Amino acid sequence: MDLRYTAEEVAFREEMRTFFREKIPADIRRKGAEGHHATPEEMIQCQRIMNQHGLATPNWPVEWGGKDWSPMQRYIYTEEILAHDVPAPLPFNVHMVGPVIAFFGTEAQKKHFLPRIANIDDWWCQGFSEPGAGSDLANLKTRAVRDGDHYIINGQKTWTTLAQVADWCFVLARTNPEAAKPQQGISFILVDMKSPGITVRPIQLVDGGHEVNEVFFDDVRVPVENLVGEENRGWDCAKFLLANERSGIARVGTSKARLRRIRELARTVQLNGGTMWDSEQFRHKVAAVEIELKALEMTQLRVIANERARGGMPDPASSILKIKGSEIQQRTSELTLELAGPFALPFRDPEEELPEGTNDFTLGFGWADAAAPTYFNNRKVTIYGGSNEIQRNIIAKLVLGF
Amino acid sequence: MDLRYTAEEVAFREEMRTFFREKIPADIRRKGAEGHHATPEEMIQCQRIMNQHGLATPNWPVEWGGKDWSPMQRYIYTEEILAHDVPAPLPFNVHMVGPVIAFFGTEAQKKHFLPRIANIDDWWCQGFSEPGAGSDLANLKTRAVRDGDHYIINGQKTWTTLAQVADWCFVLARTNPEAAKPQQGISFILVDMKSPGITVRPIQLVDGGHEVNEVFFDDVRVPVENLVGEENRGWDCAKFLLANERSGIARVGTSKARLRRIRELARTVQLNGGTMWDSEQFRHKVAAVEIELKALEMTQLRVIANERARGGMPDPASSILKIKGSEIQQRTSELTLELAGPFALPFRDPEEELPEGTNDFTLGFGWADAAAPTYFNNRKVTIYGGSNEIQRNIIAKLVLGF
Amino acid sequence: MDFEFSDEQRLLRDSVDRLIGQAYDDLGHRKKMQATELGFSEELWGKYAELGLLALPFSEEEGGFGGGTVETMIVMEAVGRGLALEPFFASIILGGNLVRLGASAEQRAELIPQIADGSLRLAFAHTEPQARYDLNNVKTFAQRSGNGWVLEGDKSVVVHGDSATKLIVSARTSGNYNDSAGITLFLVDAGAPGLSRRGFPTQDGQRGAPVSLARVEVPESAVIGTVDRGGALIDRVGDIAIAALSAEAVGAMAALHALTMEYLKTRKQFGVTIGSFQVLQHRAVDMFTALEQARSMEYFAAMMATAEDARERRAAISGAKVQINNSARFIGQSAIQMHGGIGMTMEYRAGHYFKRLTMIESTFGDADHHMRLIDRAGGLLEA
Amino acid sequence: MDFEFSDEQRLLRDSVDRLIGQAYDDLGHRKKMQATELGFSEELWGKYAELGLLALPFSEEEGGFGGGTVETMIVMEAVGRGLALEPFFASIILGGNLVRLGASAEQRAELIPQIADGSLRLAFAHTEPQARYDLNNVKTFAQRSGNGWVLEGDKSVVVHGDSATKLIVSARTSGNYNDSAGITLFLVDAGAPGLSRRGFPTQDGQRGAPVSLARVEVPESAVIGTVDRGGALIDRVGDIAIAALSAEAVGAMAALHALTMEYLKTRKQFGVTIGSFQVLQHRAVDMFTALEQARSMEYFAAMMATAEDARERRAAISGAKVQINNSARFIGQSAIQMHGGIGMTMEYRAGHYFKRLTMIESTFGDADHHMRLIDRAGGLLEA
Repeated sequence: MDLRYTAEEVAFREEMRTFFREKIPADIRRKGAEGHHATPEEMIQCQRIMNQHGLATPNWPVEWGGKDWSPMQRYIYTEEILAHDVPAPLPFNVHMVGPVIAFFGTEAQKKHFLPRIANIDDWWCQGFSEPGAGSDLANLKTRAVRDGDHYIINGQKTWTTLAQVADWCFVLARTNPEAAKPQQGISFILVDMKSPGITVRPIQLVDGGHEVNEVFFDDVRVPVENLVGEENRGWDCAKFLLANERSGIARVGTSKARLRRIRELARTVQLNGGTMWDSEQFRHKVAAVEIELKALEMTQLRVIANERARGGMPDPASSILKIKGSEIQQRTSELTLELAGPFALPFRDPEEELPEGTNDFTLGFGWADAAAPTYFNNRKVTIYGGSNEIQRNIIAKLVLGF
Repeated sequence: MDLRYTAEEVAFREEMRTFFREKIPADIRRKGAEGHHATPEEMIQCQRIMNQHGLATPNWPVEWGGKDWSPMQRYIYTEEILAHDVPAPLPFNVHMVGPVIAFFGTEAQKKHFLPRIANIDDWWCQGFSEPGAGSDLANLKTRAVRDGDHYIINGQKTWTTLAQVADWCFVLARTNPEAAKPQQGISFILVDMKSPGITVRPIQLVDGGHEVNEVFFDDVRVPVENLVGEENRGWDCAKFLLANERSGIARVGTSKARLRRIRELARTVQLNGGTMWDSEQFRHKVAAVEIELKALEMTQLRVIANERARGGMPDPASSILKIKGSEIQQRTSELTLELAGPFALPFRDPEEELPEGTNDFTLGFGWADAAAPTYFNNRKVTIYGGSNEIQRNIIAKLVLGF
Repeated sequence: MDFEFSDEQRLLRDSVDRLIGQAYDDLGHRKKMQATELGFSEELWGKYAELGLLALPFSEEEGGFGGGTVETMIVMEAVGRGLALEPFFASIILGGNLVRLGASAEQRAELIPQIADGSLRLAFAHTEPQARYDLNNVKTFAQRSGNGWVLEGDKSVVVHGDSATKLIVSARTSGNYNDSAGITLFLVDAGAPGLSRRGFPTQDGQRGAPVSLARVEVPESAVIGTVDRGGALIDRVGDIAIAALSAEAVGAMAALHALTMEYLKTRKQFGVTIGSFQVLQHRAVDMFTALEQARSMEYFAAMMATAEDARERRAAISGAKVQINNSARFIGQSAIQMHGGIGMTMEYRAGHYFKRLTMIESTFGDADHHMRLIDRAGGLLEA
Repeated sequence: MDFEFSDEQRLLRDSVDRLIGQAYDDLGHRKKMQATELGFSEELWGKYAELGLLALPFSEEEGGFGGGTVETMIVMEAVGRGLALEPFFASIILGGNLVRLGASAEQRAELIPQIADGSLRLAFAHTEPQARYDLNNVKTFAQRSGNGWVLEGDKSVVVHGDSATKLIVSARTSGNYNDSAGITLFLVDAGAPGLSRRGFPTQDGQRGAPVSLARVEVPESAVIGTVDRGGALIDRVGDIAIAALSAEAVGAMAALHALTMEYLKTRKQFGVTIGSFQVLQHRAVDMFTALEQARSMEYFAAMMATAEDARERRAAISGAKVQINNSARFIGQSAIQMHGGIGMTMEYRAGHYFKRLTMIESTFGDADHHMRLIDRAGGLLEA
């Protein structure tokens, strides 16, 4: 047992830090630090910089541009992205459809899609959730019917993130409605978003932003070569993808960056002639979150360090990462909101640029604009990817053996 | 809507306060304030004082020594008992077996038992819970078999409070094991604790005290005239009794008295050259409990004030009194424990009197002796009388309509 | 003690509920109103006037409704339930009570009829960037000049400040920036030269504006109350405002709880209604508990908002605000969590309640602020 | 970074577990040991010595076991799991480390063999009534007298102070009662004239004693470490002690969680095992989460207990103590609640774990105390 970073790990961390600080534009990182979303253009710009340096897809197989990193290196890479407010490589590309194609796809699919995915030449979105199938994904209703060399897709997806800018969508659709279990008879199909019959309808979220959509499929024709893996075995792809999605799920880096920011900002917010940071009450609240976050970071490190020793069997402690990580993330958004206090009230349309000279609207606190929207938006982190209630059900069953 | 006490209510409260302050021995009240249990002798002494003044059994029918008080008067009476650290009249006598006999009993039973119950000439204990029937009371196994003019009782009761000093026990026993539902076929029987075949075995609780017992019935013969109500209809008595038990269940007065005491004591506990009361952190914790308690007090008052208007239908808000009241009570015990800090460590056997001149053992804080035992003991308040989980099940079903 | 409404109070509740309920049942209509320049329905404002609501705080002798804190509670609960956008809180609760308690007989005679018929809308231009929740922290200053005063300073978040026809402006006429003494209130025309404001939408769909005062001249008769004594008036009205906000919050919480109950009983997953899951049932029970505790403190606030003992009133009102805030946060977050995705969208009422409740939390002081006030007042135990 | 135990560490864990497990599986036997004058089993103490546990902190060159913080963690987890009564913490963790880090070469040569073979049992007579959790708050004083010192003062809760054969006593030799500088440590024979003590049982079944020093004379050679510099030594050993207590707490929490899981899966009510209720399952999951978070901070404390950067060490160790305390309280209370009545009795292990965990909370500082220390150290973020 040796509980410190090795010299190699420290050097690697330094390398990552230097890269992100020097290569990713400072104004984009600053925007992230203030709680504002990066634009799609900015996200593409950052991912391409990383891709140029071979750092966009380290989790992929080496032959397709991945890195043979240790779990600890991957962890450090992810955390440093988050901690430096770098827009992360698009997860739909890099953590979802890319690995699925690399593992299940044909050689032709790999050659065509993977380089474009890595360089975000195609922007991907995820066609999984449906109005009646959220946490209960296997209950999905979207149909894909074989018609010669094509599938004809009909149905509706929802909560589709940034479908409005996406070029492609990976869709779970039912190809055999007669299958014995709901998980059987589902296929994983790649769909060009420019196909006729696709309608994207925005869903406005409580933060006022346009992040997710409903996507309607109305007799959408897709060539059969866009099937990934075997027909009716799409659930395998989905499970593989969901397992991949968990990496970095604790978002320790995000919460660290936020807490650091809260400490800085609190020194600028006036309170009783001093600042918020003079309030022991507030400092204790921040410290209480720091303690939980430090514990979570150690938990994350335990899981990673044990990964190889356990021969791929997941550490039971890994199951708490999502629950605790999402709770802490929400807590940091609450603290920022409390800090902003009355200045969180004004709403600024995220789609609108501020006219010149109206900075007074933000009442002197640019970051305060984002405090309430971030708090509202972050309610999602305990809902999506399997709500925290579902997570508890899973731990009860798989870890505690109920 | 008029949210203030009426002049009559204020006068009544004053009358109660004066009575408890002047008639109940100050040393007994002080002991209670410090968190120490009154002895059975002291409890008897106090109840007899109240009974002499007609104040031991106000909840009973007027003809049997009760008072025709309004719900608000009853509430004030109960709260003032708690707030003045007066040992309350024995609930097993006054709130349980007394009302059951007054409502279901024969004239002979009433005449014989009620005056003795009121004056605590007989000390009663409750024979309900069994090892396999706690929250699931109807599952009880103790049998009473008719044999001429007697029942022969066999079985085991548990969690029987102060059985070691009790003269009588009211027992739920199964008289018809063939009944269609478990609630049917149960009878409510009065048992003399001196009967041959009764064995009382103490259960030592985590606070080190001897408060509860197991009671074994081995061919115990009880005359049939000790049956209360109809044979096999004992569940009616039990339900009636449990409904009665709820009065004062929020224990607002207890929590108020404790918080008052915490405020006083905190000024005597040294911290960093000052006292604990100089710590804003600690004061805020106390105030946070005060807020919840004030809200609960108002909830209690709403329930009581609405009782007549609702024509006996319980106010839905009444259902939260047990949950919130027990949580607050536990919270006050935690605060006292935190206040005692390192001085809570020494254990003093509650059965042993301290030898003269060893007061230094208590390290100068007599009350600190009781801090940990009270905290340990108070874990029970969210368990007994239907655990808080059961309470939530009931509210979900009866109030929220799940 | 009596917690039942009188027949008149029941009548008031029913008519306000009907009015606001009809107007706001349709979220689409609400969105349309939000997008107008005023940010609310002027027509509906007229109907508030017809019902007498705009005259609520004023005595019947002065042509008012003669409502007390209980009537205020009844109306504000309906506002909360309905997610109403009209400036009832800004104009009537704040503006109206400042006039009622501060204005001279002459001023009242002039202003009350205009407030009551809806032609005059007030806003309270008070909070400044450095003040946070401290009601005595005022840097905007007023200097005597000839027969009147000149005002200079910046007010930050003035709720409904963009649509008000007159503003009540607090300014320092003596003392230090955070002294309770030395604050004076002035009635200022929204169109006064030197006064500028620019409306913005707020997170909860209402409107607000920063207000700048650059050498704004007002006559002596613009003073509301006594020169240098505005602080005490602001405190009193602040406490009435907190009681009113508590009622609005309870209205919103009760509606949100009911909405969540309905959702739990109809939404199916894994082949059963999600309300059949015990953890969701228990969370719904905890929401119910939080709601009832908040309601109790709403009543307590109504009872204590006009209490004379300043220490008791302070502790009581601040205690109510802490409970309301805690309950609002728990109920809001739980409702969104149990709704899942749909609760995150603007097409559904739950999210709107959540946002309004969140903003109520930071109106007239967050929980930490009021914990400090309770502490200074010596606690709530004997209140 | 590597969280796996080495083969030696695994061996240590297995043998300690076996030793303590066998001795304490039977609660009745534990109760008997409690009732003895020592309050623990001298025979078992001998077996600790045989295993080398009593030499744990000392280097191999000095005849010790050469254990570091990880080995300490392993032994203390077993102590926690087993509810062991022996004074391992008092005598070896506190006493042993004070000797290891403070004593002169001569003193070490004399004391270590006696500690290692179990013939010398130490206790740390430090805390005073006014000190609460402040390690620098010492009023007991020592004055030079001839070739030695005279000690005078009262120590309050000295854990295992009644059975120790020698006490390490802190006393003020200069400065104010709460200065870090000016504290000196002395090794005092338990039988020294003027020293009186009277044992009491503690809430968790162990033993403690107040210790009075009335003109107790000791020679110059009794000084442990440097005169006036005892404060820093106490701080260092205090941090090692907190890391050790964290491990004991994690051992107890893990055992209590396992016990609760077993109960949930076997106890029936309403015809089903109570573990089939979703709310109890989720609470068990939350206990598991609290346990894993505590374990992570146990490791963090082990890693940081000997860090050189005083600020980082302070924040880290205090952070660990807060997490341990919070987890201990949640797990302890939840375990009792889910057990129901049986958890409240002394005949069952759950209540004993609960009591020990509760007492660990207030040993070497409660959560509030450590929150203040973290705050003073500038937070835990960069630790």
